[in-house]
Amino acid sequence: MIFLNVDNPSWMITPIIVPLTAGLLCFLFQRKTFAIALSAVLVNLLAACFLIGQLLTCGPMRYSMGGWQAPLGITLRTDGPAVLMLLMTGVTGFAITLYARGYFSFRIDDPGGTDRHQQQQRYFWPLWLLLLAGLNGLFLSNDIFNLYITLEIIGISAASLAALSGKPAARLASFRYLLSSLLGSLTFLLGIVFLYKSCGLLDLDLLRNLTENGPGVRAALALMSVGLLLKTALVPMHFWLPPAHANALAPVSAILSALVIKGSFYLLFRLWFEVFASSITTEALNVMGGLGAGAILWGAIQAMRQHRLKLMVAYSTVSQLGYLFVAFPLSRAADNAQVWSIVIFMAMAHACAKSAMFMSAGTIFLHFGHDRIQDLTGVRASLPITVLAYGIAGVTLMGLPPSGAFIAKWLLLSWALASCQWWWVLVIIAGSAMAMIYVFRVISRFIVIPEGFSSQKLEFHSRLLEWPALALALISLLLGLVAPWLLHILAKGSIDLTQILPGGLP
Amino acid sequence: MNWEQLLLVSILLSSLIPGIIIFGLPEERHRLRTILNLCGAVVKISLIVIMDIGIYLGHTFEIRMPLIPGVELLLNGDPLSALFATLSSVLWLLTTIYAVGYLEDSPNRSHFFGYFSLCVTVTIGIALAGNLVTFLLFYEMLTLTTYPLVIHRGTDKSLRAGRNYLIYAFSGGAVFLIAVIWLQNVVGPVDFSATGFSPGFTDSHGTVLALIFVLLILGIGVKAALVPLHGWLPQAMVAPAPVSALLHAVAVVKAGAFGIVRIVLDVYGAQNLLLLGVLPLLGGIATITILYGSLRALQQDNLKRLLAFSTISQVSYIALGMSLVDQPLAVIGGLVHLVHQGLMKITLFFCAGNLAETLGIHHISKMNGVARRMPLTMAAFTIGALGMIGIPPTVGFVSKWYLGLGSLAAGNWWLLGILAISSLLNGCYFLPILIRAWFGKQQESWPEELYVGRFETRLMLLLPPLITAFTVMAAGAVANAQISPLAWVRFIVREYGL
Amino acid sequence: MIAADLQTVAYASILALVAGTPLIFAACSCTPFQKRVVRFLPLATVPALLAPFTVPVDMVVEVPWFFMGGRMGLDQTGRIFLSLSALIWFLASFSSRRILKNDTGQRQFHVFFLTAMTGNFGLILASGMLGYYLFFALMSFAAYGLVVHKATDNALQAGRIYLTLVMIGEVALFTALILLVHNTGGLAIEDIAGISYQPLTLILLFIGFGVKIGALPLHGWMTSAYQETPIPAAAVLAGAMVNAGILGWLRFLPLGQTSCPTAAVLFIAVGAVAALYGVIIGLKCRQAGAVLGASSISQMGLITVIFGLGLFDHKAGFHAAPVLMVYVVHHSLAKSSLFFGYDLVERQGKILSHLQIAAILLPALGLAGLPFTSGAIAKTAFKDLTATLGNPWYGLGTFFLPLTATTTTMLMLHFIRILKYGTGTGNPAGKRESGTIFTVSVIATGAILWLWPASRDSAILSLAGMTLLQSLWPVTAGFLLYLVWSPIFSAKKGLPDDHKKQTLFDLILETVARILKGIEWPQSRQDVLFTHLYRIVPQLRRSEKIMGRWKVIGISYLALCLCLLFLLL
Amino acid sequence: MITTLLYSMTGLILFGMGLFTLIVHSHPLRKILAVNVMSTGVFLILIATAYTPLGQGEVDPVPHAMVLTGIVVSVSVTALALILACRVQETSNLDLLKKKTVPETAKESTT
Repeated sequence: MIFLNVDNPSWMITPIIVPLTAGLLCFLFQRKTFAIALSAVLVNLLAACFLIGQLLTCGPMRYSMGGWQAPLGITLRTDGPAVLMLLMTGVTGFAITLYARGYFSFRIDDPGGTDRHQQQQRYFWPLWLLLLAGLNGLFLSNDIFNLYITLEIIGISAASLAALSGKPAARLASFRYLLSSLLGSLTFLLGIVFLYKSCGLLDLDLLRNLTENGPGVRAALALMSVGLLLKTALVPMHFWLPPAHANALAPVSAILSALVIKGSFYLLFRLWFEVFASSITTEALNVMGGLGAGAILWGAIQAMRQHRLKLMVAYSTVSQLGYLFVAFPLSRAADNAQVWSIVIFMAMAHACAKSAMFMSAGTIFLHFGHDRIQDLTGVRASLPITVLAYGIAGVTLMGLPPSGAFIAKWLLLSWALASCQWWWVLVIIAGSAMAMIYVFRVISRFIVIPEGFSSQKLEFHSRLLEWPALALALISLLLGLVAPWLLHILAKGSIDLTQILPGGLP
Repeated sequence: MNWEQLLLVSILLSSLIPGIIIFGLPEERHRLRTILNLCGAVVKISLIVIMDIGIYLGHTFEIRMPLIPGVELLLNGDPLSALFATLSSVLWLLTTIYAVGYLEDSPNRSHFFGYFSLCVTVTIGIALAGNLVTFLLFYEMLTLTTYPLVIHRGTDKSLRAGRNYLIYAFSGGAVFLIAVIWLQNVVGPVDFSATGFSPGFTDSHGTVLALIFVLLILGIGVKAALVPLHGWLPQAMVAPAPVSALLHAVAVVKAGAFGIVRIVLDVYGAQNLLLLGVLPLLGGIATITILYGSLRALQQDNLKRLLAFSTISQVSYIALGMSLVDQPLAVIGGLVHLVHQGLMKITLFFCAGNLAETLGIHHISKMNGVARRMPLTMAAFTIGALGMIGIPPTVGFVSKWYLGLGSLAAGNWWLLGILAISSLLNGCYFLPILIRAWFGKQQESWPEELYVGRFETRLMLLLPPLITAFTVMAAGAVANAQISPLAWVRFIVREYGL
Repeated sequence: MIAADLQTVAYASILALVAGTPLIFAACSCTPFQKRVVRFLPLATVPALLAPFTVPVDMVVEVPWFFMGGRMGLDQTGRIFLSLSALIWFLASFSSRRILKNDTGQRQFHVFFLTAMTGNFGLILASGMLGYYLFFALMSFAAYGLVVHKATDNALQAGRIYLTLVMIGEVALFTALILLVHNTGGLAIEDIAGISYQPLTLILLFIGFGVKIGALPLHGWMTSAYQETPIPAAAVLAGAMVNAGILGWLRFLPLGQTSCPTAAVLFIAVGAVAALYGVIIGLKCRQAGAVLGASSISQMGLITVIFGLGLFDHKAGFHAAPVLMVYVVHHSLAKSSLFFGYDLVERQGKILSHLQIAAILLPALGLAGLPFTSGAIAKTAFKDLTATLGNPWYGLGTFFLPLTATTTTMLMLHFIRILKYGTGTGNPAGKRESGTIFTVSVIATGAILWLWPASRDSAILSLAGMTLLQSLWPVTAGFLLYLVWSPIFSAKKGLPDDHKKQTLFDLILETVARILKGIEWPQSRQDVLFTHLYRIVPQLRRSEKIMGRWKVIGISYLALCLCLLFLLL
Repeated sequence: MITTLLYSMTGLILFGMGLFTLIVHSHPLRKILAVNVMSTGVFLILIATAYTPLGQGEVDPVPHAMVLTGIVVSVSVTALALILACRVQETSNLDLLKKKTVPETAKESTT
């Protein structure tokens, strides 16, 4: 019964174990896979909520797997950012699961469909659940090598998912994705090696407590950062992202864009602002900010020129990621909790909005057989809810109030102005303006019904295709209104080290 | 939640809920849609009237909702917001009636009316906003909800107009956002209050605050169509007439002007602005806009385009009034013009819409003798136009009168000259239209006579302009009565202690 | 107490009815009952005819809710003006209901007619500045509808000139009012008494009301408008509405309370020039209405001179005011009689009988100041005034006044000549009635000044032998001079048509339009911008492709590694 | 010390060689092999950190555990990469063993 206590830290393995097990089950049984996946995702969501509750009542927790304490054992821990990321994954994942169900059954029921679709569905569930387990592991893990493992799990399953559509372009994109992901993880691993060589520690909490970071640790940080940047697809290393995301199946695109990218970014952010915060130099922050600014502008410019909807959405991901990095140089004007709040708001809003957008794009693709923007006039007449979802998600991307992205941009601008770094202001505003252009370029097509337009009557409507997207879009839009609550969770900071290690450092 | 807060929420919901339901209604159920729309509008007006009374009796209407430290949403019913909310809701009712008549038998009405309702919800939100963040929230949403209306026709021209509208509006919004954040950084969170922020900041951060003021005006000036940020407005007239009416008289341009009022009176406050010395700038921009709008209107042959330029010119009266913020008379003139311009301009747009919808007339050169075919419409148009010129007893005179007195009280003689010139120019472009319509000889048949029936046009198209035209006259004729826009504006000015 | 209240209410409602009745009639003419309403048209003036004899003088009724604080009342001046205007409107409304019987635009005409009437009565009653302005504007704009009623090109052109000037007048008046209110701080007309005027205010007031009376630079509308307006309407335009301008001056520059020598000189100079210039215009005209218009310019010039004389100081003002009133009454009655005569001629459609010519000659030469006419009384009063004021204004009475009498005689003879050879359209419908109206108006012209107590002194004075002689010779001189002018005029066939003149304001408007055309920007400038932007799209695609090459990726990867290593170490 | 350094340097050189191949050569199989070489290099360095001269204390077990895990990961990733490469070859008719560049047009299938 002790196990079932609310304050038992071992609850935190649920989000890792459940999807993992469910993934295996899906792989083994091949029947009722949706039911298994759905229940796993549901449990995952509940677990995320539970962990939030736990965090709020008992504060941050640490759990050593198998009873092995750090530095030897692998530890998990919950704190504000981690549970919020779990929540984000849980909510988005749940909606994506529902959508995927609708997506696959639509394709399978399509009279012109082939076995291929059935097969895609069969592989989708286990891979997706594996990916989910990897992501949750990444958010919870407190051991840097374990983080590498989760990164690899994510990388493998994501690359496989990206290849799932079976189109030549998708396979090629997925191959490139896999290679760059490998390059990234190997660089990360090299960094771990340097780190271990310099201080012999792998536990993040312990590493944070190092009083002095030698050159080895700093080199390790640089290498790990580059590896993670590659995985996060920050300009100029974004080359793999647009083709991989745009050519994948719609639910997969949603997963990749909304969640996978966030995983590596989350890790990078943790390393820079928690673990090695003391060794970060202002110049390095500025370089990151500069790259972020480049990403905002370049991604937006590329998004504006795209002719295909999904590619446009993919490039907008490149652009939106930039905002996360612009927070780096501004962190000097604020304390750590505030920087976290920017990143969390931005990431959550973007996750919900982007997955909603990809879902909408997928639905449109399914119904019209293409996603050429110029031929999508009057989509609203056939798919009103999808278009609404797309529009609301677009509002979030533009950073208009009351979306979560607005809160993030507000904070960014606020610090930029407070510390007189007005050039970031210009970049942020330019990015928003361009987001407006690429979002509305599409929306204006969708909602306009010219005279004499005969809308295609669609016989088959799947609610699962439309409503999850709308729900996510609404969440992203209204996220700003629950900001105080999120901030409250975030304020539950990380663990006091003396509590965990009464014996002091080894 | 006390009843005041409940009232505020239900004011917003009274158009939001019908809007959402209308989105979901199938195209054919126009009767239910109309009923929903009208019920929403009537309920909204009644609620707002209750709020007005409450405000007059000294109740506070306030809802706070903190977001992040220093940023909170605040809905607040003060006399000024009551003014704008009442105007918008009343005109919304009329515009809805008009739109129902206007769009009879045209496609995509669910969509149209859905956005229509959302648009008004947002406008009321702007009226009730109690601080800059909330204002910004609704201000940006206004762009979003009006955009589908602007491009409703779906032609290339309307798409282009929509594109420009968006570019202008969001650029303005971005500048506004920067300014708001900057202001918060300097003076901390500011709620709209009668005095503005503490004058201590003006001493310590004078230059920065002046710069922020300029940015705020630039940002909001896009919607208020101040020259040179007005480019979107004449293009946006490709939208259907009810939308133009909405843009010009109820929502967008008015929201911009209202924003200027809020910034001047509530954010900075007269005291600070005088110390900062930025008011001449606002006055200068307003003056240029007044003259430029009138001069461009002189050139137009397209009726709606002419009206658009006239709006540009007229709305700047409000800004002009605000630039003399230390003069109560000028403030009265500016504020009351907020209402008066709305009444007059909506009349004119209704009439222009009637001409286009009934006879297919879009150009002034085709209007010869049209008053014989549509006497009531043209009578309403005439009243509106005379109001624009400022002929008593229309409301236009009342605004100009107070503005003139205010500018004299401030010692700005030249502003009086500007008002005079503007009146003359207004006469130069409105009077020829009236002459044509009433006394011109009809040369050929009407371009396309679409409606033949008992009245000169559909009743639903005819009633709203008649009502507004009557109000233009009546509100002017009883300007000094207990219940009139002027009386309420005087109440506001008293509240501000000017 | 209650009785007193009741009385006040009763008086207030009479005053309200004076302006309200025409308005109600106007509203009724918009309804389908229009025909019946028109039959009772003269009834609209009845309250105005009765009010001067029922409502006590100097009573002021406050109507606070009305148009920023309404005040109305009837003072001595207002009483005279109201009776005068009511009489002329009354006669004209008889006339107009008949003449327009078969006219298609009848309804439109009556609405404008009644609205103008409302304005005219209302402004007389108004004792607040804004009220005056309100009704003044109402009257001016409604009169436009009367001017262009015929809807011919000429009428529209006349209307255009009229409207332009009215607009200018309105704006000037508006500005002047704001300046005045800024000065006085109150909205009542009594507040004006004794303030010192700024030069700008004076000029604006001169322009604002000067338009109405055709003061010199603003006279352009008069000839053509009088010609084009349907004759009954022209009669009120010339007989009643013109007086609104005079009343405006009296209200806003009250004689006896204003002393402003500069303004006085301005008024006198402008008025004197106008008195002669009007005649010069008139002698070249070929249409009866235009000649009467020119005569109005000239006569109003004289009135302007009288007003100017009164502006010198308080004492001059006290003397000038009654003279002004006498002259106004005389001119209004005479001028409207002439119009009614003209109306009769038009209806008859044939040459006048001798009796009729004699009847028309009475008011016509009355304007010139023929002995035993009202003109003689008015001019005697004028001369008396100049005598009272002493040098240098005495010259005005001895030299200038006879001169204008001479020229006016010429002008009036010109008018009768045109009438005689003119061709009326012939409209027997209202012929008899028209004759009656003409008769009544001529009798009124002849009699009223003799019976009116205020002008009794001048009337007696005008009967003195010397005065008779003095007023006779100019008329004779004028008669002789006209004998010279008449053949010259007949010989001059190529005189410009009265209407084809281009006013200064047309020129200004055209120039502005031309300048504006020059600064109009191409509509497509934004599209040009976008095409330029689209041109870089291929480059964007190429660079994105380059960034996707593995070599580039490798280089950027290494660069990033090195950069971070360098920065962090 | 020298031993550790030697192994570490070798590992780094392997990593560099792998990286070079990955970047420069476009053939899929070469790229996969290059990644394998890189991971071998990293493992080599990692193992080298565990080196303790004989008799100077216990051998650190953690790097061994990490390398073992790493190898497992590497194997599975290689398998996936190979499968993908095969599929790419299937659909784009490329001969894995012939040297031919992979077309990069896949990114934009339609314009």
